[in-house]
Amino acid sequence: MRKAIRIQKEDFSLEEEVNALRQTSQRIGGVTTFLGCARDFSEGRDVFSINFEQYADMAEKAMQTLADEAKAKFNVMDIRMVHRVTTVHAGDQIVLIVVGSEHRKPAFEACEWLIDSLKQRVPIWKKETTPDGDTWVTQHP
Amino acid sequence: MRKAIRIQKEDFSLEEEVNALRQTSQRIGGVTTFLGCARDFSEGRDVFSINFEQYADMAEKAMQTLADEAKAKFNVMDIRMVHRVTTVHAGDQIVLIVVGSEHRKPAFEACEWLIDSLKQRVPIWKKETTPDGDTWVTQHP
Amino acid sequence: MGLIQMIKVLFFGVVADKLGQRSTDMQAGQTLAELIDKVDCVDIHPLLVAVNQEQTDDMDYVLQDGDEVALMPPFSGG
Amino acid sequence: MGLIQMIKVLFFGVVADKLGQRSTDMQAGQTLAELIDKVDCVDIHPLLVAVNQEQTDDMDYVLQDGDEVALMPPFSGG
Repeated sequence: MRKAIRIQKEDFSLEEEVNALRQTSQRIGGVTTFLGCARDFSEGRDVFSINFEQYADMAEKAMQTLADEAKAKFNVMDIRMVHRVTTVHAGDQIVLIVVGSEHRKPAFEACEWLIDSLKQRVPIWKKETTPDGDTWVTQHP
Repeated sequence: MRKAIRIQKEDFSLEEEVNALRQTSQRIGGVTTFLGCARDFSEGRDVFSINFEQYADMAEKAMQTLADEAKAKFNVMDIRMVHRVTTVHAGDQIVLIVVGSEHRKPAFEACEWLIDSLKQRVPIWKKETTPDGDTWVTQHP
Repeated sequence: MGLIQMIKVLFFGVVADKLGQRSTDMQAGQTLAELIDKVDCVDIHPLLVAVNQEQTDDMDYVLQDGDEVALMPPFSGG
Repeated sequence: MGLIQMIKVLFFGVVADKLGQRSTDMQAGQTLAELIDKVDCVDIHPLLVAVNQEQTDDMDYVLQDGDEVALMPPFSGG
């Protein structure tokens, strides 16, 4: 089985990740997921492609830290996080977070906290290619 | 393509539903899902199986009303909801909610509101088979 | 005198189990409160009521010919 | 006199573009504040700093031999 927390170039499968998580326990009653995809426009501009850069030695470690913190902070059973670092186009998958817990409320809370925190604390940057050239994205909307 | 909002006996595929939703627009930047599964115990008792009953003429209509309300209430682009009405065992899938939106916050809000509201407003009941016999479930934890 | 106007009453879950039936026909012209009073399931709290597949709290509603009433225990789907 | 103690400094995103390089070696013994002052990227706000792959706000930290410092613009993953 693939690592639960990882950064990779290639695409991932939502169903594979959810199934891998569900196999950890039959006590999981609720699974929440967040899937982030590349949009075809951003801040009113067309976007042809998005290129990701990472601080490789730190990024996966920071994601693991977030997963550990979320398990301690919320009452959840298992977490999987996958982030792609490559060039993506409109409609491509970028990031996936999967949380399993006995009840649904902590699963929602942890999933939203994880994607919010990932954007704040994991050293990954996106550069968008637009009709006006390449620009680094500095906001996290 | 299958109906976006439906009740059925047979199992469903998370990936099929998410892909069906994503095909509606390349402006979808965030997809949240909630998957409810049968657990192997509940309120401290073992549960062998869960049998669902519905008020068929009303249940799917009530789910459609929730989806319409959620689209108006939250800024989301598309919603899919599938609920099984059959006999399920530990680990089986019961209900799936998929929400797609431009940004992630409304997708989380709508997804959580939909499962909370489904439990309050959709006429479906579960009866659990336990070592002590069959019992209707009256809480919605 | 015209035909007697009837309504259909449906029972679900523990209400159906308690009454030993899943549906019955009753006369129109009475209020929801009167109908519920006649059906021996008033010890189920809260008892949820739908008329023509829409939930309602209006116990003064006078049932019309052809209405479909559902008496239901709290939902537990999901 | 012993060997000069060195640290590695990494640059990312718009910081790397601005400096035209992705890494450099600098001397240990100075504080983070002193190091950042020497690197011409102080007009990037907020500038995020990591030492040995952990984010830090402690600008008085004295850099030790072998430390890896990263100067980074705000993250935009996800």
